[in-house]
Amino acid sequence: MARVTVLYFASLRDAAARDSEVVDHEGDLAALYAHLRERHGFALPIERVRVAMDGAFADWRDCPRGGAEVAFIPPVSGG
Amino acid sequence: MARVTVLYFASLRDAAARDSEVVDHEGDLAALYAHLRERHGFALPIERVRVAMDGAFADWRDCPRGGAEVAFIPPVSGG
Amino acid sequence: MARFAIADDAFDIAPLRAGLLRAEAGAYASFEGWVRNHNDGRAATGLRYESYRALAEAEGERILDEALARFPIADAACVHRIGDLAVGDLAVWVGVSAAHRDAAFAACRWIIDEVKSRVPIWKHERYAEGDAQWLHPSSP
Amino acid sequence: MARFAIADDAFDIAPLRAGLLRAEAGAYASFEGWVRNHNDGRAATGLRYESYRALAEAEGERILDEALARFPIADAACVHRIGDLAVGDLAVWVGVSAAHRDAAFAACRWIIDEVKSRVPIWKHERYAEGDAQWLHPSSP
Repeated sequence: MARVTVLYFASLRDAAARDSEVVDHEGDLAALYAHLRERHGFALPIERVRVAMDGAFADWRDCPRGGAEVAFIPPVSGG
Repeated sequence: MARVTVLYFASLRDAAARDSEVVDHEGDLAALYAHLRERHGFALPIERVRVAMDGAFADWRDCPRGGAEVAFIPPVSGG
Repeated sequence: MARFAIADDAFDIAPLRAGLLRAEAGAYASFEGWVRNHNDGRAATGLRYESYRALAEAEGERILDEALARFPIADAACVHRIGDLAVGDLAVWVGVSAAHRDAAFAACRWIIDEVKSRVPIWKHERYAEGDAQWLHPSSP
Repeated sequence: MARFAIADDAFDIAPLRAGLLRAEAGAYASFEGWVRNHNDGRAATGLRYESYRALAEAEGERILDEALARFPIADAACVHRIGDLAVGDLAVWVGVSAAHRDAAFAACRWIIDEVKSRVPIWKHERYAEGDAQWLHPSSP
């Protein structure tokens, strides 16, 4: 069980109604997204989302360590 | 016989040692260039030169009217 | 020095451009993205950009490093605005200097394409009808 | 109003760029040609541009008219310096505004290529060794 801070941006933040939250999680990042998607009703399937951990892009199969900062990155629209 | 003003630019002006001159000429613009090339020793063959008359690009087969302003345009190098 | 920056407020292009001048560079290409009054057929009144700033800065810097490795260019830079923008405001600027124009154009185009597809910045668009939405485009 | 101009002296880009801003234009691409310190492997110290001014202005204007007909752009402009220039000086500027970046980049590139190949302007280059020459490039 790892305690991680999850950051939300754009439509994910609107759906979660918060910028971030602390979550106790076991398993990989994909499982974490699935869990939080169900909790908050995120519209975006995991195929359209990228994940970052501690400020760098990460792999969905990575398992977060305790204290990690995880960010879900919905499709970007800068420029 | 038409009296025309001929304008020289860049290497053609250097070779002719003048900006312009007035020439009495019979025949088309190609013949005019051949004549003046021989007089001034222009290095550029006619294939590498364009010709303009009265401020617009012209055809080498055009025959200048009296009072026309003819310009020989060596390969350009702006930009 | 960082070549990529996130700007919270309107920024001046002139000093950024001047920073790319090189005696050996004969070509400079730049791109600017401006807030338009329409998108996907809808009248837009303005927008808000937000970023995951730490990752956006790191990813932007990586894009410029990659551009310098891929193209024969002298230098390159990019600044992206975040916050509230009105129609006509400058949203993003890219500048590239190079010995020749082929590389300047190619790198400038590549950089803006990569920034748009990789840097974690999101656009929240407001419409004339009063509604607003986050844009999460599908990959091309 | 003329979109193409010949400039006898250094000119400001800012007002030219501002003149291309449009509420419906989301993209702006620009190109600048700067005097380099080398050309064809030789150290250059500066140059002089001369033009056949009446024809250069007419031909430059024609190029911009053609660009507006060929590409889905909002507006375009170009200014070319003549006279004596030093290394680092701005020789030519092209700016294009458009709804989308594809057209802005394509038109900007097309305009500078056409200006370089069609507008009667000639470069007289001075070299570090003290000599100088007119450049009359062969067609590509």
